[in-house]
Amino acid sequence: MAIEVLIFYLLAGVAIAAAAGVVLARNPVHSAVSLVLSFVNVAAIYVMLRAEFLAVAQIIVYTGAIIVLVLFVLMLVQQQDLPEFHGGRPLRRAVGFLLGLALLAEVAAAILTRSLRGAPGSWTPEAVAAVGGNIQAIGRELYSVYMLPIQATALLLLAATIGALFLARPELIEERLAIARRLFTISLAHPRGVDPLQPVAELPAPQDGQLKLAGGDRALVMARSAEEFTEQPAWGEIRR
Amino acid sequence: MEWIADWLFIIPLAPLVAAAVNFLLGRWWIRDRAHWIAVPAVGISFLASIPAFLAVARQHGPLTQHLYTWIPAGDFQVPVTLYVDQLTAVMLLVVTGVSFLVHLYSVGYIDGDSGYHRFFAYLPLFVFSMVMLVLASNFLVLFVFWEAVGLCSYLLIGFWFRRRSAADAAKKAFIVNRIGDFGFGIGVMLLFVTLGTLNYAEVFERVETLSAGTVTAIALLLFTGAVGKSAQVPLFVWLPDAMEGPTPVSALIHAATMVTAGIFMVARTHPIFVASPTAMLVVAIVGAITAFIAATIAVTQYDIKRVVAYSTVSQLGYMAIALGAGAWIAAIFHLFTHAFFKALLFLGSGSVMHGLHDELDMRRMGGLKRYMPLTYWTFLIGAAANAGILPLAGFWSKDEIIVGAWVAGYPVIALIALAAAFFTSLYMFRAVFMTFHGEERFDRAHLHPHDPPWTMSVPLVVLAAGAALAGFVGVPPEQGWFHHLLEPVFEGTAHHEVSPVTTLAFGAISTVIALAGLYAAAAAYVLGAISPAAVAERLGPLYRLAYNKWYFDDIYQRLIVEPARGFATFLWRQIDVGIIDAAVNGAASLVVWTSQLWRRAQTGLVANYVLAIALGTVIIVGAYLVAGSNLFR
Amino acid sequence: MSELTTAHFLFLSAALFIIGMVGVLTRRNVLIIFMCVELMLNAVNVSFIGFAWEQNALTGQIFALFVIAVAAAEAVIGLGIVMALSRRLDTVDIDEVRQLRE
Amino acid sequence: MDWEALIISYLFGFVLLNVLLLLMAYMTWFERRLVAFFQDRIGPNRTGPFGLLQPIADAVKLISKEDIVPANADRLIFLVAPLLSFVLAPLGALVVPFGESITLFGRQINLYVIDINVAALYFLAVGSMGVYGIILGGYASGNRYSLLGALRSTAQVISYELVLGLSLVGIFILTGSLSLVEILRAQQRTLVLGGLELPNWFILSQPLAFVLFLIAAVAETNRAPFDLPEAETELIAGYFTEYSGFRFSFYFLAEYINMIVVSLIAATLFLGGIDGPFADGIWWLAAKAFIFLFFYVWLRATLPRFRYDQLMGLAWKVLLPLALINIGMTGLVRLWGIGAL
Repeated sequence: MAIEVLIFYLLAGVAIAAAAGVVLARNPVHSAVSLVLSFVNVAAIYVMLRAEFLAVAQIIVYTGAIIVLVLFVLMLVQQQDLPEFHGGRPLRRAVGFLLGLALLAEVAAAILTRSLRGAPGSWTPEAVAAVGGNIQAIGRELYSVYMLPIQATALLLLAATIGALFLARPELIEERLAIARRLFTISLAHPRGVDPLQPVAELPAPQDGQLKLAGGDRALVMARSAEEFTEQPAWGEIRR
Repeated sequence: MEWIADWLFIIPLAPLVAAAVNFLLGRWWIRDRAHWIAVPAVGISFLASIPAFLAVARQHGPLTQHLYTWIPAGDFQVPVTLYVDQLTAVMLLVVTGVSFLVHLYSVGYIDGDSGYHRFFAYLPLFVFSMVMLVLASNFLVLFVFWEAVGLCSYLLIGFWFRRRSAADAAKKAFIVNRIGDFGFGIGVMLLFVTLGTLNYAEVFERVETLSAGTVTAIALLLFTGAVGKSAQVPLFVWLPDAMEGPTPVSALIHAATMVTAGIFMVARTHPIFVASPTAMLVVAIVGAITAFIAATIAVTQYDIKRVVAYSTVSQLGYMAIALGAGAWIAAIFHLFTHAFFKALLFLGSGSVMHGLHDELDMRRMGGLKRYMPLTYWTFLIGAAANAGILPLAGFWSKDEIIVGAWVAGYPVIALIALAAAFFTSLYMFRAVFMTFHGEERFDRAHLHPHDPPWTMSVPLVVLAAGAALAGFVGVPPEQGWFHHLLEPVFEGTAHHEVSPVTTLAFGAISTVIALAGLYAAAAAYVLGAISPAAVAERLGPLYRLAYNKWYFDDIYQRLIVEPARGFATFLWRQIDVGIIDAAVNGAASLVVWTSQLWRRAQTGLVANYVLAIALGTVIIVGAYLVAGSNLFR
Repeated sequence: MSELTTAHFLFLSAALFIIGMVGVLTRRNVLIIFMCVELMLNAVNVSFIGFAWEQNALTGQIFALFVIAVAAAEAVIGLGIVMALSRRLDTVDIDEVRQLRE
Repeated sequence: MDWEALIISYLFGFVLLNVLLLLMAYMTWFERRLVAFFQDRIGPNRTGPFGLLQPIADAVKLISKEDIVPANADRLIFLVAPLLSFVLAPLGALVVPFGESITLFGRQINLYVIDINVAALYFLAVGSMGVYGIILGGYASGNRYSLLGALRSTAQVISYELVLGLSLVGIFILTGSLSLVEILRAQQRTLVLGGLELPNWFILSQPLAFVLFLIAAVAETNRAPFDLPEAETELIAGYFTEYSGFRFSFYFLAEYINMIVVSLIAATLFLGGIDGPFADGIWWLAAKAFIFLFFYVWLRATLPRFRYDQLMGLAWKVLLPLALINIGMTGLVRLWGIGAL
């Protein structure tokens, strides 16, 4: 047995055991610690698979950021309210394990009978070494072939940031939105005014000679300013 | 000057940029500074038009600049190409020049309005649309900007949209225009169906291949559009109501942009009309009726802007007469001179309103000559030019139209036009006398009329000079510089020789008629020899007919608006509520009913949903394995 | 199996995925369910990278990279929702959150 | 990988670890003496000449103290957390190159433990793991002050981690590699500025990044003036309030080892590492790292502590935008340099 296989079994065994710990631990903090352990071992397996960059990304993003955030939230949430694992729902647990076993059997069958293989790619270890290593190879591929997806991902992260902000401080975002809406909408004519068919007496009192009869004895209300007839500003209007 | 051929795009681009900037940034940044962008932009447009005009005038050939292909669909290519020949060049000067003055005037007039930036966004957009309409080399582009002009007029007439009357007037203008545009659109489609092209040059080349009936149909449909845009009978009703917009807008619509579009379009497509004498006759008749009816209405109105507005309708009727009579150059010549004095009259009445705090009724004016001398003199020049007093601009062009109708074999129309000329003179001087002469009938305790600030008076002076002198480019009649300039455009159309005797005779007749109108007005409103009220009493039904605008609005109300409303109500009550809504509600009820059955599956427990998903996964993967799909092998 | 084959990594991936799935199915604490979902995502990444290793292609690695990015976005939103949930309902028990029913 | 190289690497790593531990011990002595001088005191001077035996005395004292576990602590995690901190701290040093290679006993020996092409990211990754020791320790103590300290620390370390990583991107752009050995080699070229020929140290071409790195590194190691997680006056020593004896000493050790590792990395990234005339590279590296260590102590003796909102505001509103600007500028300059602009 080659040394790589031994190392793999070691890493994979710890990873799986730790993953099981995530599910089995009573205390969510223990779950999180188990998850970290599992992730670190998976990262080591990535290194075995010549994916150094992903291994580091896994550690920085998953363990360094995501799980830390989970711990953060765990500590902010009231500890006493955390529900127990064995919450008196044995049926659900049994069904869950059964489904898991069934899926495991199916996937194992699929893996063992697998014969479909795509055409091998051009990034052989030599080709990767020729451009300077895994990280350079990924960079080349990422910023040429996958230019658009990476931009979309950037957008997704931005949206997630704004979404998180909205979940945390809705009032802040709504304030900003209202300002933006007021500043950036372009409104066309929005008719709101005085009905000329109304009797003159019911029209607003003449202010500074603003109400008068035009040719044809038609009531003509000179409303040069919004203030005269509308209590509320028109949609999107800024009063001076 | 030939370099301008590569820079033609500046002419429409400058106002477009101004409109876009004011539109996008106006609300929160530009605000009161909107004219800093709009006025220079239109100025640039005007300055760029001058070399274009000179280049065209010098080389006697059209300039073109291809910008891009708008619709490249197989054989159907719609290029956006700017096309400047003599006709377009004249129109460009008129449109951009008058627009520039109107912009300048607006700076003073609209000052302090809360929609300042909005106004200076719409105004350049209007100029852009009109310039593009004039520059189009293709019926589809023409149609697009034909509609854009309509949209801009809607926006500007309804500028004070909080006023119900303004909003209604805007809607009226838009809808009435749509009726004309509908015909115009069908005409364009018919052209495309029969000729397979929409480019001017190709259409005009192939128009002879069409049958007489088709040409007549196309020409009449196109003219329908002109009837709507250029406010001919029976679609003129929107134009007087368009007074609800700010006065500079009225000036713009009446003098430079909107209404001249119809006249321009007919002149531009003259090969089609030349091919159909029937259509020409219709055009002339519609023009004559319009000229006469509008003139009679104008005599009875008291609202100063309405008088001027009906005057526009009447003058547009004259232009249509010229078009129908085949006196193309005379029509454009009148359009050209009319732009000066009509803009002048509107801006003048605007400054009267400005001085009297938005007073419009001439019965409450009078004696303003003393308070606003500049306005008075400029307005007087404009009125005299409109009335056709020798030697001001209006005289030359109007006289030429009447002569043109006479020699084209339409003596009745020429006589109607002469009759209308009498009324023209009458209502114009009536307006002058009621406004500026006689006793002061306004509230002197509160109102202190005065001449407007310089941004408003400079355009008045410039336009007054134009109104006085613009006619001389067409002197002597039929042989003037203007005629030689435009001759290449209308080459190949039948030209009636006019003997000098006819010219002189008609010149004398119309001078006499104009002076008669002047005298009648003076007698009624200055000398007091005639009592207008007594005349109105004597004429009875005729007076009421004219005062109520020949009942056009009422007829429309009764015959079109009310039946349409009734039909719409029927559709709403019976069809919409009874059938469509009922069907929709029924479908919804059905869904509600079936949902009641299914809602039991919704436990609200996420765990159950997750369980279902997992179960589904297991089943699907199992199905793949059992079915021997090639997913895994 | 004296040498490493793709099957090794696929089995590891399957095991992690199914453990995560069982966790999602059986646990009640939203945060633990959340962690189990992360575990499942990570399991899929193992598959991707295993295939990339087998085929000498970078596509799998890049896909895994995108999965990590999406997981980060998901974490931000998910944890935000958990915070809002615990603030509003004062619980993180998935069985007590039954607003989906309405 | 042949067994020989593996064993040599392990040996080298072992030696390195021990040297680090020794250095750390004397770092405490150095700090106490120096701070004392700053404050016009004398500092420890009784144990041995100039108090040089003081660290050994401290170690003996700490180890022989009672190991207390609070009653409502999460026992397992409470015991493991300081170890985690302590184990992770020196890992960063594994990628620091102490020289090219030497020949010892007729064998070519590289003076670095590993040269991986993601070395810089590896350093960041190890740093990001370090936070677990703090947050778990704070949580496991079952003490509100400790928990608060841990939470503060989490937010702080995550924020400054970002700045730390982004401040290095400029260097990556200039060298085209993340390997510290490559970065070191890139700095051995000469930088011609006008008529001046200077070593191509990145402190010269990336001054903004250097300042950002320095600030972020101080925050990352929880040192004054960013030592909020362990602020004695507000949190009665924060996350290690409940720790005593040798478990406390692990946190203590970890902090000082972190300082040394960060100093080594900073010297390598920005000051040309082993680059220098007259003497062996390793002495130069030591001298440069010493400058940073002195700077650390100087800061502690001089600056008051930040308020918490100021701390976070500084990271997100000042340092992060500056780092992004630096990246953008460097990218533009680089594109201009290769003629793409």
